[in-house]
Amino acid sequence: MEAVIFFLAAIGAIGGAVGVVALQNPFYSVLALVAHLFSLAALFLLLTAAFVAAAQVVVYAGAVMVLYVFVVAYVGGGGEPVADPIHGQRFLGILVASILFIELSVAVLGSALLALETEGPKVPAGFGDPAAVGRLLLEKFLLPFEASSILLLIAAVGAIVLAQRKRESEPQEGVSGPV
Amino acid sequence: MSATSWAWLVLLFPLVGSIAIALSFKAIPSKAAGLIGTAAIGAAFICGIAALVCLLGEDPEARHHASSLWDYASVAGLDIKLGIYVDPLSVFMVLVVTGVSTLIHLYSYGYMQSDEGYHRFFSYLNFFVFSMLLLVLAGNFVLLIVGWAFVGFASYALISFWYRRKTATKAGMKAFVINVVGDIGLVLAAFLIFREIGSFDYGTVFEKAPQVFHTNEWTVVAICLLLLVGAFAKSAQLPFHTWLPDAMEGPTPVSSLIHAATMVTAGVYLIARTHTLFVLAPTAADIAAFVGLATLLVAGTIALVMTDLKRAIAYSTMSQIGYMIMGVSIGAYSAGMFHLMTHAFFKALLFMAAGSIISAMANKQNIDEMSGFGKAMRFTSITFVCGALALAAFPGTSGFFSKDEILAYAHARGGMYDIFQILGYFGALLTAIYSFRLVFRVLPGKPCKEAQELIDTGHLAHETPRNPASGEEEDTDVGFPGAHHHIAEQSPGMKIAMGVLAFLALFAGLVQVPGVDETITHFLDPVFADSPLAEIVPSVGASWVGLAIGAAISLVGIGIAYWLYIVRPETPAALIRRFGWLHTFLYNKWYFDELIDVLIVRPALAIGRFANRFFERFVVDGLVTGTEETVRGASGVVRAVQNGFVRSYALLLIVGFAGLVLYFLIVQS
Amino acid sequence: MNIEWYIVLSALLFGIGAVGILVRRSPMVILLCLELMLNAGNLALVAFSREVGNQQGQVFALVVMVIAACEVVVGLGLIVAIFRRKLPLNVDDLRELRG
Amino acid sequence: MINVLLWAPLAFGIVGLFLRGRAVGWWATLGTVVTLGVAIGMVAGFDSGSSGLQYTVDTPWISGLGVDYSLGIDGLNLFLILLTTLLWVGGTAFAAFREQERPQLFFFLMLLAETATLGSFLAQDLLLFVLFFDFMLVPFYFLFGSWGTDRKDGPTASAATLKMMIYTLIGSLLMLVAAIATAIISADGGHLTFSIADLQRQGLPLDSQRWIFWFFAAAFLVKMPAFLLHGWMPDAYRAAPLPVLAVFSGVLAKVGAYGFLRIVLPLFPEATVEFQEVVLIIALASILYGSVMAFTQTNVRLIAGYSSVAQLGFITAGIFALRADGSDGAVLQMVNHGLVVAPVFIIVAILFERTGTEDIREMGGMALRAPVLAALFLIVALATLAMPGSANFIGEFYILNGLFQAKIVFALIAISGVAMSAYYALRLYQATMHNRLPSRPGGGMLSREISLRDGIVLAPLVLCIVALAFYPQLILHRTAPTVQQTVSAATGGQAPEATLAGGEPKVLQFEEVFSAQKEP
Amino acid sequence: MNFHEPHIDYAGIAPIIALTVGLVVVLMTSVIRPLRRTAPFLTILTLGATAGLLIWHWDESLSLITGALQLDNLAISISLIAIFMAAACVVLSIGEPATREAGSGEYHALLLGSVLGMVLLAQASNMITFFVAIETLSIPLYILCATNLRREGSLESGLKYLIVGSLGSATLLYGMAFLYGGTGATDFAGVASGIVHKGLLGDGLILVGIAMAAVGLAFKTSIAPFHQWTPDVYQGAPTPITAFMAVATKAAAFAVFLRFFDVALGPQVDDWAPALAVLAAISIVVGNVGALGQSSLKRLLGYSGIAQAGYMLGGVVVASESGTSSLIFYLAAYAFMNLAAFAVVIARERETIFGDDIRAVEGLGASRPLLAWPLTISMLGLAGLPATAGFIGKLYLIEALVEGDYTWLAVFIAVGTMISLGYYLKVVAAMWMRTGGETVPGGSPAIAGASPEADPIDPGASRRIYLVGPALLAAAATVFFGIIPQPLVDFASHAGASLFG
Repeated sequence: MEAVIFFLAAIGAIGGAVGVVALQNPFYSVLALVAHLFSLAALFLLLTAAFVAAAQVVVYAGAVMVLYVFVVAYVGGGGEPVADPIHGQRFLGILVASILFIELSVAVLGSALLALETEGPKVPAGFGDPAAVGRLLLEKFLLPFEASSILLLIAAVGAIVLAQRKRESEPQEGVSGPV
Repeated sequence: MSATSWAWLVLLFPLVGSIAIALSFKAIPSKAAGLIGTAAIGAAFICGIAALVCLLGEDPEARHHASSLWDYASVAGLDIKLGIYVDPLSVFMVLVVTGVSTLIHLYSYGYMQSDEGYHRFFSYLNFFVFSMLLLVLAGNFVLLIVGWAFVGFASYALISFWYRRKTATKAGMKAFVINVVGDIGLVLAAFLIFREIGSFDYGTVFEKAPQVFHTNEWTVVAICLLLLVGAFAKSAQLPFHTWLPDAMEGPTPVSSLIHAATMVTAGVYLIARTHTLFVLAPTAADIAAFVGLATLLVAGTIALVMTDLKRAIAYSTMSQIGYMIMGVSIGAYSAGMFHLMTHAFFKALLFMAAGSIISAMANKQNIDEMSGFGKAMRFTSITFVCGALALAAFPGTSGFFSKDEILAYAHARGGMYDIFQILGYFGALLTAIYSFRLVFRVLPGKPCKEAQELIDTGHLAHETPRNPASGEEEDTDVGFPGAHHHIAEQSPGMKIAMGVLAFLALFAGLVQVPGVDETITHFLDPVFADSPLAEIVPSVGASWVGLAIGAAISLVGIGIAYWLYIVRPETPAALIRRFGWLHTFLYNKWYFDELIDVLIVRPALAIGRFANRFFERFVVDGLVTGTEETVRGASGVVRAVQNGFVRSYALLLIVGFAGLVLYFLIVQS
Repeated sequence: MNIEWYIVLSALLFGIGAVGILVRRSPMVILLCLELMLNAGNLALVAFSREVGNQQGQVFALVVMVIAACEVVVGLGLIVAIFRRKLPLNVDDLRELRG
Repeated sequence: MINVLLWAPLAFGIVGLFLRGRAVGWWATLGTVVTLGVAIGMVAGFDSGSSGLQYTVDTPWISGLGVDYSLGIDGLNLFLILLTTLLWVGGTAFAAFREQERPQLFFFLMLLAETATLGSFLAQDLLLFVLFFDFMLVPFYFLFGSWGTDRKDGPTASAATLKMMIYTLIGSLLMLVAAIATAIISADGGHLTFSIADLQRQGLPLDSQRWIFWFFAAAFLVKMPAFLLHGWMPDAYRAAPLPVLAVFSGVLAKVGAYGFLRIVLPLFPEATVEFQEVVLIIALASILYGSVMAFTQTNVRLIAGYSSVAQLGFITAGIFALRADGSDGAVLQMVNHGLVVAPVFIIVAILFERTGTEDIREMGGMALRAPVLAALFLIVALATLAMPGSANFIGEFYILNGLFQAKIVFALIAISGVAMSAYYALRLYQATMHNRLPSRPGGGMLSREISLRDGIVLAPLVLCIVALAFYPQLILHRTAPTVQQTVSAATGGQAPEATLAGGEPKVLQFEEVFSAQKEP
Repeated sequence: MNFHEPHIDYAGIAPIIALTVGLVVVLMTSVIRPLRRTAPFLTILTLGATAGLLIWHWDESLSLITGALQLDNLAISISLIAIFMAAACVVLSIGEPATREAGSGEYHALLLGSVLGMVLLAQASNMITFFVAIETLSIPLYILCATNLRREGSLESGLKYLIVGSLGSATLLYGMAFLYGGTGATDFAGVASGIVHKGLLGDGLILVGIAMAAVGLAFKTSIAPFHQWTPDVYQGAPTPITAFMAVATKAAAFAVFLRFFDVALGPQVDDWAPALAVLAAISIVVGNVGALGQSSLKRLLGYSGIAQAGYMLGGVVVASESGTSSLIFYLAAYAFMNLAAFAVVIARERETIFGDDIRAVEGLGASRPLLAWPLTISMLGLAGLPATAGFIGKLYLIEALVEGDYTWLAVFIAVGTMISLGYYLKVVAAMWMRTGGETVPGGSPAIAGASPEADPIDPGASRRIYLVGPALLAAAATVFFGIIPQPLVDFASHAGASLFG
């Protein structure tokens, strides 16, 4: 049963990922990513990481992706020419990436870490549920937690700085985009 | 005062004179400079005599003294002191040098009168005398080398005295470089001596040498050969002689002092001085003797055909020195030195006379254009004849005794040394012929234009002087005596000098007449006492036989000359036509210059050109530019990769990433 | 399911993301691909946290999500700014700086 | 005292930055004179008997890195310091007599350079030496580059100078690494020190000596410059302003040779012995090549430049004869060469002012109107060709003797350089002073007599040459003890010449001449 | 199970708090009109306070907030360097168009944010903190690079930095994931013990993790072949930001480099040290060679930065106390030398039409000695010539390398330095050995950095005290520490001791 779900989710994830990369129109890419994220959430659940899965759905598939859609809508998602201006980039890119993948797999499969061949140890109930993770966040990882909140603030400021309308740099023509 | 302190004074005077004249340059009138110069040398001569007296006062065995002022440069086991060595030999040389120099200074006092470079001339001349005295008085090999090189420089300076003459500067350079080669020979000899004996000091060396070396051991032979290089270079022996004829570019007094009387005989002195070593290296000694022989013959033949008055005399000088070298090498030490002395007299004289004539010729030196000076310049011609007689070993003259004594000794030594006697006599024949060739070409006959002018108007040709070698006009404002050049035999100083020398040329031989008196032999004996060869003495009878033969030969020679140039003046031309090839061969001086040019000069220049054109550009700079190019190329690559495409940056990043991972995976297994 | 599978899967996703960055030219899509890679990381983290049996990995994953969000925000901001400057939205055309 | 010697020039230079006009030059000259005074004082007070360091200063500088500020004078550097200070007076005065653009900067750099050079001679701490050695280049870089002459047919001054910088720093930087390696390896985990004396005591394993030796050798050989490494020289020499070039080639080249004596022989003795032949071959190549080039050049600067290559070849050969006499000669010759080459360049400057050319084919006949100049030049030229009777001769005599006793064959080859030197030196003199001036279209050669002010600069130098010619012992016997010590440090105690000079003379067999070069 | 409040040493995190508060306050100024102009002062104030608080903790060694941070001399010294550069950046930003574009408040807030990231990173002793910190450091820089919105180059650099940077972070993250998976711990000490006790020494998982972590950090320190963003970003970003970035980012990244590799990955040193050594060598070559043909000064400094990073990496490679100290020393020296250089570049690019092109400094020696001297000194220093801190730095590094048996790398440094003369001296020559190019505005617009969206010319820039002052001071410091390095050496050796002592 678990295996079935895993494979379904895995296929979903891979498919989503490939979609992101392959689809011409950025708008569709975004949608593909959403699909990808959902299947990841499923995998997280399999790994008894309920809270992470939830966050994944809410934060990503919710907030972030919406933002994406807006921007794509704003700037308009024209496709890109098929021919790659950089000679051999596409071929090399795929080649190197696959080599990388093989290397990583080798590293993982060849590892002496026995636990990897298991489904992992028995974990207490409530492993990875909001309460547990939340406590961890507020006890051991208080500082990263706070820091990341500040980071969010900074990012927000940055977005404003970059995207704010200034008189002199006001573009004349209006918005253009699909939807 | 002891002999050594006198010797120091001998050195001091010329040096002071030279420096004084140099510094007082333009400050004092030229006459004063001349006087100072002459006086300085005169003083040196007197001190020399004083030293002689001191020496004679001692018993013959003790007649050698060393004295040194300060450590010149002696550390790390090298003993180089500023020291002199006084013994009969050096004193003998001192007397010859200072004596002749005094006269020549006197001569130059008049001769150079109208020359712009008067101060310079006397400063140089004094410096030369100082150097020559340093050479003969030096107490160790290093100081010897110093003196040796100094005279070399002095001769350079005086050869290119008229430095606006390209020919003169070239000749000077040639002389200097060849002499430096000689110096190098001496330096190497000194090193080898030091290696074997551990000292540069004459005393130590000559004392230890017999124990250190066994006869003809290669080291001592090598030492002697190296010394010979020095000696030959200085004394213009084959194959280092080519500089001497060119040296005639210098003012005539210079030719007469340096290139006839004193410096060129340094080689003879050197061999005599180091006879201890040569005795241990008979091979080297014989080589020296043969070179001397060869030189005297070759030079003699060339002198037969030279048309340039001074050069002709120069070649005769070479051949006379050949006699001396031969003499001292085979062991006729005192005879060699004796000939050295007499030669100094008559050759100096010949040059003075020649100079006088040449100045009368407005600097033309070609004997083909000369004739009839017998009438025009009586005094000069007389002295000229005296010199020629002595040179031709006319019976009774000084040259007669000295030359024949050498040959007699060769005979007395016997064996293969008879060759030296026989060929020596042949050389004597040549000598007689060429010396009187000059006499008969220049003095008698109907006066040439200049001579005629002299007879008629009583003063000299007023043409603008030209360089006899290149024919270009002398620029007279540099110091070359200009048209207003009235000196030929008119200044008393010159007359005195020539007179005295003429007298000596004729009668100096009488101090050493075999069987009658042998002053010089006796005086020098203590020096050569240690040499087994000194034991060999030709019997009085043998000597007289030799003298007889010599007399005959010289008369025959003179006769031939007379027949050729007076009786049948057309024959020489006929002979030249008949033996054209021989004449050209001799006229081109056996092609020695050309030989050296091909063997040494051209290769050196070729190497230089190669180094410049190819090596420096392609190898040395190539090294630089090569690296430079590589780096630049690499820089180009780096900047090409930096192509502005963010995606290719990412690619490189991931490539590097993959590479790193790969490395670690390899490390793991 | 063995943890290995998850990790290998995440490696694959990581690779795909990399390919995306290398071959796509629209800055927006490239941002998406970055998201892919970060998520691959997340997957690995969560899988490992399961494997070692502590939840630090999950916390890490959460933090990563926040950071990913920040990057997206900033990235999109940049895209907007570029769009405002009327510059082409194609990373290949942004190469004034090179050499 | 020694601190004053080292820093006085810099102090004067800094003050000079705030002066105006010609005053700067005079002030700078004053500075160099003061320094010279101090140096003379030290020579006077020098105890010629001892071989050890005198006037030493030694305080920790960077304790963390084991670097000390330690200076000292012994036989090796005593006269080099005197030479440095002397030549700087000459160069600075000569420059001060002329209008310089941006004089403050020029003279500041001049004096900075003097401090740096003195530093590298005085330093008794390996790292301090390296520091000064590298630093020397900086002021000269600016002097050559900013006040140099751009050539129409060649690289600009700054390009030529850049080449020089990079080229000479190749060695210097490797030397830095080598120096540090020396200290660390010989400290071997213990207390880290760069003090040359201590390092000598601690010693170094042979295998590390090997590469370290070459790193140092590279630095020194480039600086000299030696054959094949002289690529920077022609351009730099043609670019450099002459008064600066006078001190540069007069002193800096010596630092390289000095480095061999001060550092290489004591610290890497085994390696030195092992590589003796190799270095000797390089030295010979320098002698021959330098001489050949010198007598084929027509540019006056290059004649002097290449002759220096040859001269430093002699000096190197003398050092690597590894005999006391050879090294004595080398030290003496360093001073001599400095004394002759600087005047040569000053004379070149004077000639250039009169003829507007540096090509001997376009000069000549100068002696006619300028006899004094000619006389001075003659003396210099004769000294250059190591005329017997000059101190240079004694220098070369000692060098060659050392080489002859150690390695006959090398000596025989080396000595041919002497003959060539006679030719090129005399050629230089004749071509400028003698003959007639070739009629140039440009014409305009005024053969003026040397002006009094230049005479004031030139005469003292020439006087020193003459004085030394009469009494080279002055230098030799102050140098000898230290040299003896240094050399025996390398050759492991036994001093070869001792057996020769005193004891039973040994008889050399014929074969030994050729086997001689093989014995260590 | 109930909630245990973690123990928080407020004194220990006081510097961080100060920074954070300062950040917020500065941000406020941009909304409250009357405070508009106060942002720079407040920023300086904040930085000063933070620095003070840090110095207050000098020679302590505190583990803060359940091991998230480790406040020791290493962290403090690095943070101080970063703060110093930030302060300098604030001063140099006076009159910088970017501040107007972005709004002074935001600009400085972002700057502070980046500094916060650096301070955290310098102390980070836990992978999560590490990751958060490194992002806190980077993200503001992405923005700041792009703040000169008018100029295409600025935006381009921002985007490039963002893309490649995020790629780097992703890699780093993935590496951390592996390490966590292997050891089951996120704090450095845990990782180390995990590697040892789980018998994972030399295990593929760990090693690949290390590899990826190395990539991430190498990217931040711009080590070749992960360097390519550097020249572009340096050139495109507003110059004050470049100045800040060039030193501070390196400093922070190297701090964590040291901590992470020497503490967490210490057990594996024999595996990673050679790899890093090779990377160092590569970047020495690439950096120096790449800088040779550059005419843009900022680009040139970018490449030189790559090379310098290569030198510094040597200090990490040897993984020894002296290595760490030498690295700190070098960073400090590097801060001075770079500051001097950039200050001059800024002055000239505001004064002339040549922007940061080398023509902007031609003839400076004659016309603007007060600018020429600092730039000269800094160039000589970067080239490592004696009597500058740069020489001592190299000396220190080489000593560490030779001690650690990496002599060959030392030789590489020597060779690299030699090549570097080729471009450093080119700048010097341009200043002293050429006659000045015309400095008045109105030249051809084709010239680099003078495109239509060129920044306004400020003819008086080279007399502005806030540009000349820093330049002179930095140059003075460079020389001072070149002649009297002892204080700086002590500073550095304390830092080194804190990591290994």
